[in-house]
Amino acid sequence: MKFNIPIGPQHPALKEPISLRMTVEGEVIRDVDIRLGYNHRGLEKLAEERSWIQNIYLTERICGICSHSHATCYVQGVEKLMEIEPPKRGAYIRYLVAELERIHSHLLWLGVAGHEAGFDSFFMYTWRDREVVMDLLEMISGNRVHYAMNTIGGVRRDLDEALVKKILDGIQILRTRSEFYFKIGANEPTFVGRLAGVGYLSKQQAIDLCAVGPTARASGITADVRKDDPHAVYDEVPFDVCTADSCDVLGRTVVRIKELMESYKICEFLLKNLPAGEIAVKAPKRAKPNEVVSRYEAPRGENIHYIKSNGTEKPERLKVRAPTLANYPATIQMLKNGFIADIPLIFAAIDPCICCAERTVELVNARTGEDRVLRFSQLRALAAERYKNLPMQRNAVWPF
Amino acid sequence: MAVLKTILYLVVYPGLLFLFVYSTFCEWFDRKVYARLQNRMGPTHTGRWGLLQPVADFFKLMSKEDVVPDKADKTLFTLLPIVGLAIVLTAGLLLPLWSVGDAGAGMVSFPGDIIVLLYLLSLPTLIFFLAGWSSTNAFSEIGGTRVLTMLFGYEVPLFMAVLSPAILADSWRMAEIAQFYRDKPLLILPNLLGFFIALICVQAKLERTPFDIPHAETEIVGGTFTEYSGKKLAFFRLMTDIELVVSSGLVAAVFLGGFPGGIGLGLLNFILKTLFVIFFLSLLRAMTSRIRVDQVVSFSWKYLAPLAVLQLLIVILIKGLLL
Amino acid sequence: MLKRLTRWSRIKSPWILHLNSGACNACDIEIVAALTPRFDVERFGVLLKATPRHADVIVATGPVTRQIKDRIIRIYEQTPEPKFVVAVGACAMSGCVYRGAYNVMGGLDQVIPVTAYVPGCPARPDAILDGVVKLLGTL
Amino acid sequence: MTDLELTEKLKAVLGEKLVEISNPARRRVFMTVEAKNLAAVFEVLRKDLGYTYLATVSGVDKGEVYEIVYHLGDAHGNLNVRTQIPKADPHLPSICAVIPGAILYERELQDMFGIVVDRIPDPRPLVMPDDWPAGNFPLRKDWKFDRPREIIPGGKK
Repeated sequence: MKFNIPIGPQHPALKEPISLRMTVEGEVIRDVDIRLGYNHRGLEKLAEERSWIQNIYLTERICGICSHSHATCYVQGVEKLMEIEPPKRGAYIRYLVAELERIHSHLLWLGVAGHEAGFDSFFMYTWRDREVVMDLLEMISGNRVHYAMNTIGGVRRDLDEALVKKILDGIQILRTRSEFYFKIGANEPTFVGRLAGVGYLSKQQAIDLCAVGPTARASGITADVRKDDPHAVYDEVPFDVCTADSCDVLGRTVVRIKELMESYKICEFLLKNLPAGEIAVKAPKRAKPNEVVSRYEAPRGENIHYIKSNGTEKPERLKVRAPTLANYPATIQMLKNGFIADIPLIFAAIDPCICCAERTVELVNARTGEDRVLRFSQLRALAAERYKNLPMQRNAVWPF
Repeated sequence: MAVLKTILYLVVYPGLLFLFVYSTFCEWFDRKVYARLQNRMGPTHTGRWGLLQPVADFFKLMSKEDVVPDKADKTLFTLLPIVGLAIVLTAGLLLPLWSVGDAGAGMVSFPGDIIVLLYLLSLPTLIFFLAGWSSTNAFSEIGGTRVLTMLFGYEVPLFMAVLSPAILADSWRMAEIAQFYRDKPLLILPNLLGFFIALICVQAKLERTPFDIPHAETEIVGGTFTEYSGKKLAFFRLMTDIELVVSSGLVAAVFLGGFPGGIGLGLLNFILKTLFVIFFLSLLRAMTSRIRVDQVVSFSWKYLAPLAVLQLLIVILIKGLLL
Repeated sequence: MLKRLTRWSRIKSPWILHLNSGACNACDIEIVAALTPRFDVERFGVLLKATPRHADVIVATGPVTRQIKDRIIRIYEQTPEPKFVVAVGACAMSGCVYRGAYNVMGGLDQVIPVTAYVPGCPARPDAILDGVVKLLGTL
Repeated sequence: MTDLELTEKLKAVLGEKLVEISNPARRRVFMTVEAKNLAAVFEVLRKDLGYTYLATVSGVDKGEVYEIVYHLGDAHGNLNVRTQIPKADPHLPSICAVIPGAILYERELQDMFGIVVDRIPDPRPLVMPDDWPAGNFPLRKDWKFDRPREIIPGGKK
């Protein structure tokens, strides 16, 4: 028996509107059709009507979870266009906030993964910890989510000694707590059993479908813009690119946990080596006609902004590519032949940020559709195919 | 007089009213324990310590608009909550709670009542399935099929686990089983394995995490109850709560020595023992994550069923060698 | 008496449905954050429900995109009476930075009737909680 | 590999298909090719230079022409392939055969600029909302949006 189930646009597993249309046979998904556009707001057109400064606040509101990433990516590009360089202290504070945001985003993701797997206690614990980093961000910037720290030529708020100490303390608390809680998570067999072997994406598929971020890194691809194309401070900071080879949701979890630890390290390095001086330089109002490609490793993967100026106060074109969009073809691949029960997990595993992806795009994809009458031999072939696609390998190890 | 007494039994204690009050209390207890285990406060501001929260939920749902979807089978859709409620209330009457004539024997007590109770507890599963199926909503239908799939998993281990103490006690009557274990409390120990198997199976029967697959909200929205609203949902919630009380009462009666002591002490015994069982169920709910429906079936046939057989073997050996 | 019971139960047990109408995620995570240990809305009997059929209060965010407009109306109609809508965040109130973009309607009240507005970009979890409680106070 | 080496290598590999190449900033190489050569160029880039990761495709309305920029990324930095198609006859060859992940961005181009992508594997129209009027392409510079009047709930005070 085959029937269609719609997931979304309003669905408890998705905090944001997107529509997934699944063709299922029993509990097995045979076909996936993604329909976006529910969150499309037309931001790129809007950006052409705003000034350079106004656009910082616009790009910040592309997404609430990675708001600093988009703003930073944009500001990096505009600084190159205007040929100014932020002062060292300003850059350090900017990327400190960026790393804190990565911590908040990854903790959020872990909680969501727990929730999608029906492990609400894990969700509650990680989100309780997340409040620590939210407090730190609030102390630095004055707001919990849209920090508005960036300005063209630096940042808008300085840190003092007391705050630096508080942040270091906070990171220490976070580190011990995350280690403790992740140990709990690793020892819960139902949880690990739910994650291992789910949502398989082989390395070759990940390359072909241009996957980015932790999704690609969990398939064994060492791609991290912070290392490949180090912007501003990242060539001074020691850190490792985290990868896993298991190609499944467990691998993606492991990658994110390792990245959390790396982020704690980066934050500590940035705070301990915080140079003295100004935090911002004055920026001109206009930019010469030019074009620039700005890349930034957001928590979900590579953010890329293409900015073109035409000598006026407004950009000629601002093109935003958010990481989630790049991961959609991979998601469709992962969902096929999975179980209904795994839809939320697989979908959550790319850490979908639909609002990012949809500032301008929609897509409809993957359709075979035709009904088939199956004979027993075909059924066996199908089963074999399914097991080929879904190897239950569990060689991803928890980092503790 | 006898008629009046029967009506009293049916409506007040241990019938409708008592089960309503006690099941709402149990829901509160469950929610509170769950919340405290998650570092939260749980219901706090409704009544003292939030005790009245489930009652408020019930009355709110009763006062809400009742929507019946156009495509649904209207008669079935409307009847199911009432029938389900009636079934679990009947099951509640079978518990060996206080009654005047035969102390500790229950309102209705006869040899074989444990079997009847087990079957009455199987019926809600069918009600859930029909509820999902008659809604004609894709999510409800998947929820309904999941209900049935799970039934194949946990039902047999549950029966075997619950019946092995009965075999040891050599009786099919709950009051007598309880009496037997009260007389020989040491014999509770060999049944420990069965107790935990029964706990897990009851958790699955009640569709709570890790077995909340039929209404896994992140996967299939509200599952079987997606289309239910207002009064019908209120009845279903009450039904689940009473089912929780009755099945924990069953486990307590069979494994923990029943509820002796007449009206006062017997009630206290009942409350303490059921809360003990419910605490375990809440613990299980807080500590695990939802598993897949195929994992449920393979888990119960790979682990639960063999262990239940082992339990049966232990019981038979003890019975043959020691008694 | 019955009326008072009903009123009391409605105030004490508001079940919410979270609805995203094209928001930037910030308000949404703040709504979810309100469920977590620090804020814990379950203290007030608030439960996050999955389907509109079970909900009393629709907590909606976002400037309402053209594509989701019809779905929002449908979800609003699916919710049984009595129902209330809380618009969370500047977007749901007026469109925020997206006001004037070609694909947004500019506020939730353009589409469905709204009972309470919670300002902020994003609204803090405590503000959202306050909004829901204040709304119930008007019953 | 430095930017200079990359530039030289590209010149050598692509030969006369390469119209122009520049290196405005560190790790950023911009090159221009003709639209008809696109598929062949990407074939070469993928096979000989190992560019598998297409970050995105940007379109720019430059008055007479549409400028399409393909942003490729790898460990050395960022290679941008630029091409131009006339606005009067906006046809663009698809590169999905070479890089399957390009499908999204090509559909985005169809959607936002009204560019016709030839031989695209999934040509379903990409009108944004379901009720979007046909023939409106928001990112064209000459497209203006007329905001409808807003309803003020409860009337104007």
